Amino acid sequence: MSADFLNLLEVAINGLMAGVLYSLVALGFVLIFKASGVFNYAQGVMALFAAQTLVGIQTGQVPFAHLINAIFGTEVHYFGWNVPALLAILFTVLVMILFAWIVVKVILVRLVGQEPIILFMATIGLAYFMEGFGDMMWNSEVKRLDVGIPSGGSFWIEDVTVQWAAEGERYFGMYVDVLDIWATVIAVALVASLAAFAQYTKPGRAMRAVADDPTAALSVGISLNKIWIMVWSLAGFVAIVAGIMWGAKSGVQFSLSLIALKALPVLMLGGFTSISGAIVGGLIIGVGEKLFEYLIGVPFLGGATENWFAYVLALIFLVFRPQGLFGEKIIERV
Amino acid sequence: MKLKKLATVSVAAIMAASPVMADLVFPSLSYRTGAYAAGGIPFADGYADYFTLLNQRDGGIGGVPTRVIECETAYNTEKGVECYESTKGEGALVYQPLSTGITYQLIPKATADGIPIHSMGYGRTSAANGDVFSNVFNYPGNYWHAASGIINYLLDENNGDLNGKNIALVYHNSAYGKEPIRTLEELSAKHGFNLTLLAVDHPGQEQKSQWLQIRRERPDNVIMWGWGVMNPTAINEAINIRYPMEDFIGVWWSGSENDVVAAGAGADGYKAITFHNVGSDFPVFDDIQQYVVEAGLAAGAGDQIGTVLYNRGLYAAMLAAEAAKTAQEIHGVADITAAMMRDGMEALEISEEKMAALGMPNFGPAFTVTCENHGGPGLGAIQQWDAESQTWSLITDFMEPDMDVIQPLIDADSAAFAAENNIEPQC
Amino acid sequence: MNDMSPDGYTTPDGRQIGGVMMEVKNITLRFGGVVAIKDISFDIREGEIRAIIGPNGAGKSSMLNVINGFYHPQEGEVWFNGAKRKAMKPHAIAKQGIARTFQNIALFKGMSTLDNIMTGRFTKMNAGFWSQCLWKGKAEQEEIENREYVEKIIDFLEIQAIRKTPVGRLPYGLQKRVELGRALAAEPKLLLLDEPMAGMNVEEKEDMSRFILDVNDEFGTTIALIEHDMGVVMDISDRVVVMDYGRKIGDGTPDVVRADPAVIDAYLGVAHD
Amino acid sequence: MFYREAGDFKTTYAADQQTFPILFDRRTYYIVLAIALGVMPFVVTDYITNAILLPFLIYAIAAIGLNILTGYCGQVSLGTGGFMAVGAYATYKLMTGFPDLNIAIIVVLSGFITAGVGVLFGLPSLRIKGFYLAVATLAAQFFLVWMFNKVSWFYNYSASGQINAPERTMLGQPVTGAETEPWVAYLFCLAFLIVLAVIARNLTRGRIGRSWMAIRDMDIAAEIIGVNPLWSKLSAFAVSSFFVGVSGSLFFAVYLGAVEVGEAFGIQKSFLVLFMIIIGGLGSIFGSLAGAAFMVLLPVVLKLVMVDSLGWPTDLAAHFNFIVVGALIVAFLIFEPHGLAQLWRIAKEKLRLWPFPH
Repeated sequence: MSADFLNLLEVAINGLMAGVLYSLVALGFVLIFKASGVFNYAQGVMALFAAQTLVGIQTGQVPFAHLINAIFGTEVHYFGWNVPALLAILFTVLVMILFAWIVVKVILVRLVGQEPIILFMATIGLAYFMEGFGDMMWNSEVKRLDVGIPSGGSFWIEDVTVQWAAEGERYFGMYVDVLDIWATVIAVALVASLAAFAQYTKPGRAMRAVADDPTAALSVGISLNKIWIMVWSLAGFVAIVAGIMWGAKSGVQFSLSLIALKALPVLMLGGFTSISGAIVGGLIIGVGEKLFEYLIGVPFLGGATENWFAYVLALIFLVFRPQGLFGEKIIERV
Repeated sequence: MKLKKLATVSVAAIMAASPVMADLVFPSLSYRTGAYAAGGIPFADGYADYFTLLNQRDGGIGGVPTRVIECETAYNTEKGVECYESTKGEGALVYQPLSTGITYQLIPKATADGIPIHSMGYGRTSAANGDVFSNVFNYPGNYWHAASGIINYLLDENNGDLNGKNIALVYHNSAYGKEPIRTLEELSAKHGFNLTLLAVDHPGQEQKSQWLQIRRERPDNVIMWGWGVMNPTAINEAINIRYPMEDFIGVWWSGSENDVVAAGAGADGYKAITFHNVGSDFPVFDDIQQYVVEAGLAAGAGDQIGTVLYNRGLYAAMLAAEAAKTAQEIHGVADITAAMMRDGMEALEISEEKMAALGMPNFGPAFTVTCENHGGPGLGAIQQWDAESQTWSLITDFMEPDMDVIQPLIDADSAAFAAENNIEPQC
Repeated sequence: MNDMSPDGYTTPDGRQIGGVMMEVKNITLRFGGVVAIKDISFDIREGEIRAIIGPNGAGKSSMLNVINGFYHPQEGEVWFNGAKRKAMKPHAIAKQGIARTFQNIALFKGMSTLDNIMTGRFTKMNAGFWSQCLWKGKAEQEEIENREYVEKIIDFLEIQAIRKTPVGRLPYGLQKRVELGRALAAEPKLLLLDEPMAGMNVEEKEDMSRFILDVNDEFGTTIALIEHDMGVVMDISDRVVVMDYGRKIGDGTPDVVRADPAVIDAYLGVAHD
Repeated sequence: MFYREAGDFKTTYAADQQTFPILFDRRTYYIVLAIALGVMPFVVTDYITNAILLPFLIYAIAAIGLNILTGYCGQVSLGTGGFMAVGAYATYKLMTGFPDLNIAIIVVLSGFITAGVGVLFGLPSLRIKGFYLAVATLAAQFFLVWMFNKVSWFYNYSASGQINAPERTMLGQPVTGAETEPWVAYLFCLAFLIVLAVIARNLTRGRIGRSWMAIRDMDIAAEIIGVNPLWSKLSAFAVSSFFVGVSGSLFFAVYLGAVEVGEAFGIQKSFLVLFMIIIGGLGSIFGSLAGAAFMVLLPVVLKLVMVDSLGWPTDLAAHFNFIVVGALIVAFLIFEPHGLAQLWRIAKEKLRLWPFPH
């Protein structure tokens, strides 16, 4: 094989794995949208908040230390203990469940029946609130997140692939990050278990019932509030996983919240209600933006096209197929 | 302890209200929040602590107490304007805008108001031409100096020959990141190396593609113009693709502890150019410990003291204080104005002896400022990270940049600005 | 009904009905594999009140949507004012003088009664953009003239008191009335009413019937209306088309239709709400 | 009873259709206008102008623009920052390309250029609706910012990509550049705001405005009434973008004087303007002004209270700013979807009945 082809393959594979992470975030959106009709812009900030909380608990940070110090003139920063990663994740899950409960009880129940766009804007407000709240609770410094997932390029893949290149070519083997492989494995496992949860468990079935027909679900005694709390908790859990993956790559800091922006075009492509759409959409965008940057962006456009490529792709796609990849054709009625 | 600080602040506020008490006002446009907070906090701490030290130890500068007014910009231009307008009436002597955007923004405003700007190692590079930019100073070095300094270092490493070498620039896709490109292009023509430009979009946590390209092309050296989260991400990616850290050199905004600590042992050997010394092995730090930290007056939590960016804040404060002293000497007035401060900055002379006397021997290069040259000599040294001891150390002396290449660029750019804005040469 | 003279006929209560204004010929409309309308033809004559009735899902609303251009049938032709109509957008059809109301009220909820009806005058106004920017010249003058016409409709429908009320706050019956007003504001040649009495109580139905008859009488507007409930409709319409499962099963004066065995079998015979 | 409408009878439709049908409102409006034009220019300082008034006036124009598109026509846009950038860069190119052209004309031309770009990105709105469209407008946001950063023609090939507004005068007074007197900058922006607000009001109360609202409330019914959705939506995009373009132009030329696209016109700007109209009130010109004033003043007030009075660190104040804005957005959407404008109306109702609430 020629080195050019192998390079292309490498770009595509890395795009694929980036796509898996986009799918993961998009999945959080889809869950909430299906069950409560809310397009949750705050999903990205939830990932940031989850990662902040995880690190904060792990390193024994005092919550609101800064505020406490400013008001009482104290100098508290750390409790002075370290919590093992698994336990810390468990605590974080509890925090996210509490968060879900608050969001549903304080915001969602009061916005029932509002137009989707109003709900969308409310979640933008929620995102702002959480960004400030998270920073105040855990401070805004860049933090290192380490739950023991290995990272770095895989030597084994490099050694194997370097032999594929034709004789005499300048080729150094294929680069695949171990962290990305782990992220892919975990994301796939998470998606599978969510699908299984929805399919085979009682709360999962209730969730699907609400998604299909809220009124009918209500009439058979399913509590809408409980289902909402559950999906928001699930989305919070997805946020934790996404936060860990992204946090392990580039530290826990505000830009984690921007992954929401990556997930939006994925949703436009895949449709807001389809789990498989989120996955396929994520993969298309991941591969598409990396290949575009490699083949067209860098050689002809001066690079850095990844920020807008996904949006423009989704936009063009939507103009021709407004219902998305997996959405049903919309028949307008009057 | 904080209560005491609160008391000091309110006392300061009361003092500010009464016009009788003279003081020297040094506004600090800090950013303790936002995307770049991690870099902004230590700088602001260092800047504030030095003035606190002067007040506590020497009773101010020339007997006049100093006052630092901190204003949060969050690295945002609009907030920077608000900060500038709200502090300039307090008798501000000199502004450290601490962001390229805010600097560009303040250059005409501050010039019209007669207040000097000190954009130390950032801002508008061609402001080094004092003939055009009467109120802007960017000594002791600017971005083009840095670019040239790095290339000079690489020349040294390669026995003076970069012909045919491949050098990649990974840069923050903003005004700041684009600064070195033209200089590097000139230098690549002069020395015959190939330059690859790799833009990374704000905030910079997404740069896998760029590093895969570096991995494929294996440039001999990678230069980085990054800031904020872009730095640790880049170093992490470089480690991931096993790019040799020794061949990876950052500008001075890509060479702090924030950038390398997270990467652990892998970052060992990473280099960056700098215009001031590193570490806390200077007498002045004992004084800071004694007069500032132990007195409970430290601006931060105290854990940043001696870090690269803290030292940079300290250094900026020292240069400002020395310029104020110079101004006092020139004008024979203790309570100087912004205009006098400007004259002090233009006549600033930093010598080895002076720095030693301040407890900061060899903290930065010795230099003098003139009316024509507001940029200083642009000396830069290379610092290297030792992951085991978690310290930076200088591995070269402060070296000269290639002014043959830089000066024409500065002249051309400032001439364009002068023509656009009808500025008469002041010297 | 082909025994009628092409120039029109006289109704039992003595009104003179004119020639054919609108004619649909062999309309077939499909959604994917579902056939909503199959091979339907009928005509609407100038000045008459024409009803289309049928049980739920018979394809009545689809028929209305074809007439005002919202759906484009796969087969068949629509003739209006003696010419075959090309496939055109609903807003272009509105300009030709066809207005309608909706089964589930489609008022502009964020606007007041007055503004809703003023919007109905959209096709009657044509001041230029710059004139509108400055509220000078034609725009201002036009606004006042049309306001006068709208006030006439408001008086006619007896909704003066709710002129400035946002329509979202009005009770159902009044909303229906405002919607009728909005359609009337366009001074339509042909007015389509989609279940104008659905969900109303007897009193409201009577009010609405009166308005429909008055509109026909005072403005001379031709009216085509849909109902699934035969009651009142039979009293006010001149001719009736009966639909079932997308087909036409009867057509004629109320008396003829009532007596039609096919209609009785398919429609009246079926117990329904 | 200082606020009343009783006894204020209208005898013509023209009188009933004016902007402030109630005499008291009309008087208040003229008094505010008189103060803004006649008194303020003599009292404004550098700080008041540059920190509060200019951003308020300029954001108010942008907010009116976005409100036309989102509040009146129902098309949510997250591309405001990108369109402001178009206005700013158009201004820069016109200023440097035609140094003799009057600055006011340049600002207006920049508005038209932005309107053209807005129409281009508005085209998908014909097929894409709701938040699909909102997300689609992000394409405009990111693409435009990327383009202005990448294509060096837009910044005259300067080394850093920063653009600077050279000095331009009007009636002998500098309007842009460092020598600008605060009162000149203030009056210049105020004039634009007043003219544009009046135009916005005229458009929204007339035929075209009703067609926008019709599209917003029920697009299918609007079409069946005769409103051409293509024309209606695109005209909303054009007018809205014109406003946003003018505000971007003033933002660059008069307010900041130097900008960098990614920093000044990023996605945060789009959200900021969106927040202004949510808090101020969707579908209300007055709300746009109120929202802009609120969002400009809030950080200043928080800073005054927390940093200057309480002596808290500045970062806490910044975090509080996020928390307060976020909480307010949610609260307004829950309790008062029509924003500050509606609160003001309610307050007036109360005043009208005062002191006899029954």
